[in-house]
This record gives sequence, C-alpha cells and structure tokens, in this order.
Amino acid sequence: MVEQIGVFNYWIVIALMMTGLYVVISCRNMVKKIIGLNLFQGSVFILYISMGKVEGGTAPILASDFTSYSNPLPHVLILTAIVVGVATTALGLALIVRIHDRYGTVEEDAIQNLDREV
Amino acid sequence: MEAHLPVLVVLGPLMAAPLAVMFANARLAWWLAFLVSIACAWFAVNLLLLVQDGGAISYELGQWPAPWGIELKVDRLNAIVLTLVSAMSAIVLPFAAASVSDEVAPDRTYLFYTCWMLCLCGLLGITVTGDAFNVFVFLEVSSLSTYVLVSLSQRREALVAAFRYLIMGTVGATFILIGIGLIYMMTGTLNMADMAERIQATSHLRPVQAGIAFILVGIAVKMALFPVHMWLPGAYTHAPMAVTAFLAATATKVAVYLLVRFTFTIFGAELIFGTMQVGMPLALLGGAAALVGSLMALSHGTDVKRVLAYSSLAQIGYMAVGIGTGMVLAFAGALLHLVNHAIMKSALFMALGAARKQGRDDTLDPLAGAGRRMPITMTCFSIAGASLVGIPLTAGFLSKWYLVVGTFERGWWALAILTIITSLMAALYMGRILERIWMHEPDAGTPTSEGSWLMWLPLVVLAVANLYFGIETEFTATVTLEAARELLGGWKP
Amino acid sequence: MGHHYVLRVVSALLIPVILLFALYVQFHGDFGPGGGFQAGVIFAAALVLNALVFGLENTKRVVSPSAVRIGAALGLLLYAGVGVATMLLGGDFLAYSVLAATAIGGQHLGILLVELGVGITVTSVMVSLFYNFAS
Amino acid sequence: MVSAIAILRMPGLFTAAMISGIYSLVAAVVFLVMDAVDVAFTEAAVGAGVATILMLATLAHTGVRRSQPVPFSWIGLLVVLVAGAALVFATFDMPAFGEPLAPIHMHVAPRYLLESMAEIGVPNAVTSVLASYRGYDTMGEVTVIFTAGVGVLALLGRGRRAPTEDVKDS
Repeated sequence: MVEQIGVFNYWIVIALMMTGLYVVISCRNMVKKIIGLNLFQGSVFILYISMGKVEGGTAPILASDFTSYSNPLPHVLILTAIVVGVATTALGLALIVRIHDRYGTVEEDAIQNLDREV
Repeated sequence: MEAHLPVLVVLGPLMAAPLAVMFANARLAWWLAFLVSIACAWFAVNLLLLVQDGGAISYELGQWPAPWGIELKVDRLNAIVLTLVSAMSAIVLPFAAASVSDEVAPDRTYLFYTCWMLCLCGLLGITVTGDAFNVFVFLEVSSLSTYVLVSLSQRREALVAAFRYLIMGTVGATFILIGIGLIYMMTGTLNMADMAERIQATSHLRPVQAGIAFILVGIAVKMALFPVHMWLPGAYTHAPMAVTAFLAATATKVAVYLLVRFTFTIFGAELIFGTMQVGMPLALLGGAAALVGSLMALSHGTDVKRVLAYSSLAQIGYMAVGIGTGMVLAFAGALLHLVNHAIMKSALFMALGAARKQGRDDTLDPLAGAGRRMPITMTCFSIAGASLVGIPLTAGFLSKWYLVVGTFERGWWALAILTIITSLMAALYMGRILERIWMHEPDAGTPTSEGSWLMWLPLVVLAVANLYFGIETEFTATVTLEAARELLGGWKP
Repeated sequence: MGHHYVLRVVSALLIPVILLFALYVQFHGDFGPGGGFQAGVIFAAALVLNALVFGLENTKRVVSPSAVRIGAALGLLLYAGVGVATMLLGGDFLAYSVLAATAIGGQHLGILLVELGVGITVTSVMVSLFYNFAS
Repeated sequence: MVSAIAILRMPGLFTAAMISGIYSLVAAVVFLVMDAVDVAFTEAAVGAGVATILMLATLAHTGVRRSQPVPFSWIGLLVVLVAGAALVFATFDMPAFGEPLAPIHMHVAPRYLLESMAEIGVPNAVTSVLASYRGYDTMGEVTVIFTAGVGVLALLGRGRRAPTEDVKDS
C-alpha cells in the first residue's frame, strides 16, 4: 500500500501547512493566530516524520528480532521541535492574557484603533 | 581550559541564568549577567586570537565525531561575531543597571536579567555552532527570551509589539526548520561542513533548492529585511531602552551572520550566485529596504526612537546589498558595517535613553537643547550619529565606502547611487535631531544634568570605538577583507 | 469542584498511580518510548489534577511556586552540570563515557542524570505554567 | 484530517481550541503509524494536552469566546500559494514515501542503528540519539522550556493585576 502513496502524502502535509500559515497571516484574532501557528508547526513535524519512515521498518527500539528500523534522527529533531513549539505557544498565550488585561480585546483591529486614540 | 573555549562561551550564560532564577535577587542577577558577559567576551577574544593564528577550531560535543554528534566550529567570521555580541552585552549592561528601574517592574528585574542572559546564550549558541538543526534550537532560545525582554517594558504597546514579533519570528524560524528539513532529506546530514560537501552533488535537486529558498526567507524575517521587517520598528520602539540598545547591536547582526554562514559556508557562492541567481534579488531587496527605511525615518521626525529603528532597517538593507553583490570589496563592506552599525546604533539608543531618563517629563522632548545640559552624552550621540551618516574619520565611513565602491565595481550603479542618496537622507534626519540638540534653547523638558556614570561611561566607550575604527582602519579592513575573500572562495560574478 | 465526593476519591486513588506511571516513563526511556519530557508532563498532570480537584491553594501549599521556580532552574543546572563534570573528568562537554569505569556504564549514568534533569525542569515549568495561567 | 482544518475557520474560539487539540491527537496517531512512538507519546501529551489546556485557560481568562471570521487576505493567499508551490515543486524530486534507500537513511543514521548498542548500550535508539549523540540539542531544548517558564512567570506572575497606569506615548 505504501508504494502507491509515493509523494502524495507530502502533498497533504503541504496543504495542512499552508492552511495553518494562511490562518497565521490573515486572521486578526490573536488566539486564532496561535492556533494557526500550532497547525503550521504541527504539519512541519509530520513532514519530518514522514521522511524518517522506512517501508517495512519498525520503531527504532533495537531488538534482535528486527533488522529494519525507521530513522531515529527525525524523531529526535521533532521531539525537540514539539517542545519548542509548546514553549512558544505558552509564551504567546501569556502575552495574549496580558494584552487582554490592558486593552480589553484580542482583536488586532480593535487594538490598532485603541492605540491610535492615545 | 583553552580546548573548551567554544562550549564555555555558551555554557556561561546558560548556567548563570538558572542561578539567577534560583536566588531571585535583582542585584545578584545583574552581577551574574555582567560577569558572564565579561567572561564570554574574554573567551571570544581568546578564540579570535586562536583562529587568527591557527585556522578554524572544531569542538566535538560528547566526543562524538562530526556528522553523528554536534560540532561547534569557530573560524574568523564567527569569532568576530562572538566578540561583538558578548562585548556589546557587557557594555550595555551597566546602562541597563541605571535605566531599567524606570521601565521594568522591580519584582521582575531579576527575570529581566535572566532573559538577558538566555538571549545572550542563544545568540552565542547560534553563532558558535556547526550544526544546522542546532541553529534552530538556539535561535528559539534567543527569540523566546527576546519576546519577553521586549514585553517587559510596562507600556501596553510593548505587549502587542512582542506578540507581533513572536508570530513573525516563529513563522521565520519554522521556515528555517522546513528548509533544513528539505536539505536534510536529500543530504542525510545536519552538520554544516558535511552538508556543504554533499549539497554540491545534490544541488540540482528540487528539494534542495526549495530548502535553500525557505532558509533564506526565514533568515530574512529574522534579520528584518524589507518586506518582512514589520516586527522591527514596533519592537525597537516599545522595548525598554537597554533592550533596544542590546538588540539593535546583536539580534539582527546574528541573523545577518546566519545569512552569510548559510550562503557561503554551506551553500557556496557558486550555487547561490551562479546557479540560483539569488544575488540580484537580495541586493534589490536591500536597496528597497534602505530606501523605505530612510523615508520612514525621515517621516518620523519627532519620535527619535522610531527614527533610529527605521534607520536600522536601512542599515540592514546596506548589508543585504553588500552580500548580494558577491564582490569581495562590497561583501567586506557589509561585514564591516555589521560591526560598525552595532557600535553606532547601540550608542545612539543609549544616549537617547540617558536623555529620557534625565528628562523631567515623558511627554516633552528631552533632546531640545540637551547639548548644553548633558555635554558628554550628547557629544557621544553626535559622534555615533556622524558615524551612522558615514562621515569620514568615523567608523561608518569606511564600511559605506567599501559598499559603494564594491557595488559600482559590480556594475550595479543604480544601487550604489541609491546607497549614497539614502546616506544623504540619513544626514538629513540625523542633522535635524542634532540641530535640536545643539542649537535649541533648553526648555522645560530638557534634562538638567548628566546622568550617572553608569550611563555615560558605556557611551564614551562606544563613541571612542566609533572614532578609533574610523581613524585606525588598517586592522579592521584587513580582517574583513580576508574574511570576505575566504568566504567567497574565489567566486567572481 | 471540591464537593464532588466521587471525584475526590477517584482522584485520590488516581494521583499516586499517575505519579508512579510518570516515574516509570522517566526511567524506562532506555527501553521503550519515554524519557524526561514525557515523564515531566505526566508528573505535572498529576499535580494539575490535584489542583483541579482539591483546589489550587491546597496544591500550592504542597508544591509552592518558589519551589517550582527553583526546580526549573535545578533541572537545567543538573543537565549542564553533567556536562561540566565530564569536562572536569577530562572529556569533552557531555561526553558521558568518562563518568564511570566503562564507557557503557558512563553513558548509562550520563543519560540517566540528564533525563532526570529534563524531567525536573519540564515538571516544574509545566506546573509553573499552570499556576500562572490559573491564578 | 483536512476536515479538521475546515472547521478551524469557525468563529467559536472554544471549538477551534478543541479542534486544534484533536488535530494534535490525530497527528500523534499518524506519528505512531510512522513508527515514531516517542514523538507520538510527546505530541499526545504536549500538543494535545498541555497546549490545549493553556488555550482553554487563556480563553477562560480573557472571556473571549468568538472571533471575527477569518478575513480574506490577498497577501496571505499570495504567500501561501508561493510557499505551497515551492513545496509541491520540491516534492517532485523527493524519494517516495517509505523508500528505504533514500539518502536520509544512507548517511549518519545507520550508525545510530548499528553501533549505538555497542557504544551506548541503550535499546531505544531515539533515547541514545536524544541524550547522547545530540545531547547538546536537548540541553538547548531544556533551555527553551526554561525560557518559556521564566517568560510566563515574568508576564503572568504574582502582582500582574496590580493597577499599572498605562504609560502615555512619549
């Protein structure tokens, strides 16, 4: 089954990635921007893991009864990237909470108007 | 000790930061940050001396040989950047000690210095590493701490600026991550030197070319190159003054370093300028950045901090022009400008901060007539301003001279003329500020006296550096020319 | 939620199990999936559950915010400290092999300590995030 | 999975947050299918768990429930199309999914699989790469987490609600 997938599964990943990126760029609501960012990064993770997959391989936990494993290096990189991603999310959300404290809104347009009034 | 220098540069701030958090004491945190910056500067200078004599140094972390483990690699280029970053941190910190009390809540001050150390750690980590993925990790260390530093000023606009910076910065970093992933996919390695070797055989493959494009775009976001510069003016304007002075001197410079590192060491001049023809668009964007930055700076005549922020945009543009030409002379000019711009812009921001701190009211212009009340600070401001314009006998002259001559040599005379025109615009906006400082009568908002020595001493150091590097050009010129020649590796357009 | 009797009893039973599972994940990372990050998150989840059911203030009395702050710092220091130890013992930074008589033993010890550092920092930071977002 | 994204355009932020959590869970399953057990575990715990909880906490704090619908943006579309086209362009030279002879499996990685038992003695290759071969990266990663902790403490720590006057533009 895997042979037929070819590069098709990369295309799905790209579509997901671009959806996320579009939300980040065009959405004016800050919470949604963060959600979009998560989506964008999440699909990059899938891209990495996809390239590590070996047809017929198993998880890279070495044991004598298997000979073919998936590539562990992308896994390690993505473990790091996931943690980095959640750190960014936490910081972004903390900023949103503070912005809401000071402005009373999390919509970029409303904030721009408030800034202009000052 | 000497053998461990590359890792010690990163380790110092990395270990000092948790110590500062543990003791939760602002004074102790400041001392830790200051001492660690001095130590890092000392390590960096030693590294610079080592690589001047003995070529590049490689350090294998965990004793794993290079493509399997992570390697730190120091050559002439990043030794210069290491020295610059850690020295700027050490110079700006005394200023921070005097100025943050007005801008950062007292119970947050120790966290402020912790983030400062983490930012320093990240920047040095990016610079010293020889591994492409490791760049991403330390990029995020420095970015996250930068967002916090920007947001810690108590103005609410700072929060929004930090948020915008966070969004753009993360998108940029993710672009770099995608790019590294694509190249890794085709080369199977993450080590920079190994990648450089293997990329030559695979450079015709589309994933590699797309990967290069993604990395370049991601770095452009990080260095605030037009048209992806939108985070910079807000972040610089609303951040605490010391942070602006530090970031202007380091963060974008490290991004420019990354551009140089990826372009020349990993991809190679031949691939970037020959096959992919990136040079021209890069230089054009640089030219556009110079123009837009200067125009914006001119149009923000009264808000000096914003003027200086937009001028940073233009300076980044010059560096992009210099790198884009692919000529030794212009490229050396760009490298030189990287260092020069750090010392001049940081001095300008600090002088402005000192004036604001001494000024009596936030709403009044603290600079009008300030020359008579704060002669030391304002003399330093003027020297750095002259350097920014590129007046002979200041550091800024040499780098711009190289840039203009190099761009002419390349035959891109329009860009060279644009560089000259935008420099004249800089003369205009700086002249306007200087006129206000020296010619106006002091009024109600003008500071009554010089600030504490903590504020003017760093300024004097930087002003003297601006003059020194403007008069004694031999050393800097040779080092940057050598570095440029080495990086270009004989490539000619 | 403090007066939901069922919730309290079930949580009281569950929390020790979750903590135990976290420890298992922490130290079993060598053989199966798991390690400091996952263990840290699970450990923090147990504390968060405790806070949700028995009240934030009660949990803060057990694990104080300043303990969490110091924990986060200690974990990172432990990680970097292992690296410093290897340098003092004559190896490169993070070259665990010098930590024990044999290279394999050293690697085992080094990985154990480093993962412990990761676990401590991740637990502390996660709990700290929760405290800060919840109050 | 694509359907999960379509719903992201919903105005309800609560729903959007939950769906982003579901997306993470689905991603975790995908990782599992692709043999990345450690990553799946982490994504489920961190992406689906922590990130979602933080989002809900933020929503609870701000009391914001709905957002303006995503406006149409030419710049966004342009960026997405260019970037997407570049990536699709890249896929044409990519090795097929699961191809065991792809360059990524030929260089560097074999040593982790073949030698790590002798060099490190830990069966889980991910652990040995994470903690030993690339231990420096992991230290950087712990630093990132630490930075986030410090940052959130600085932003939301005690005393946040204390009335701070909005400093005027100077």
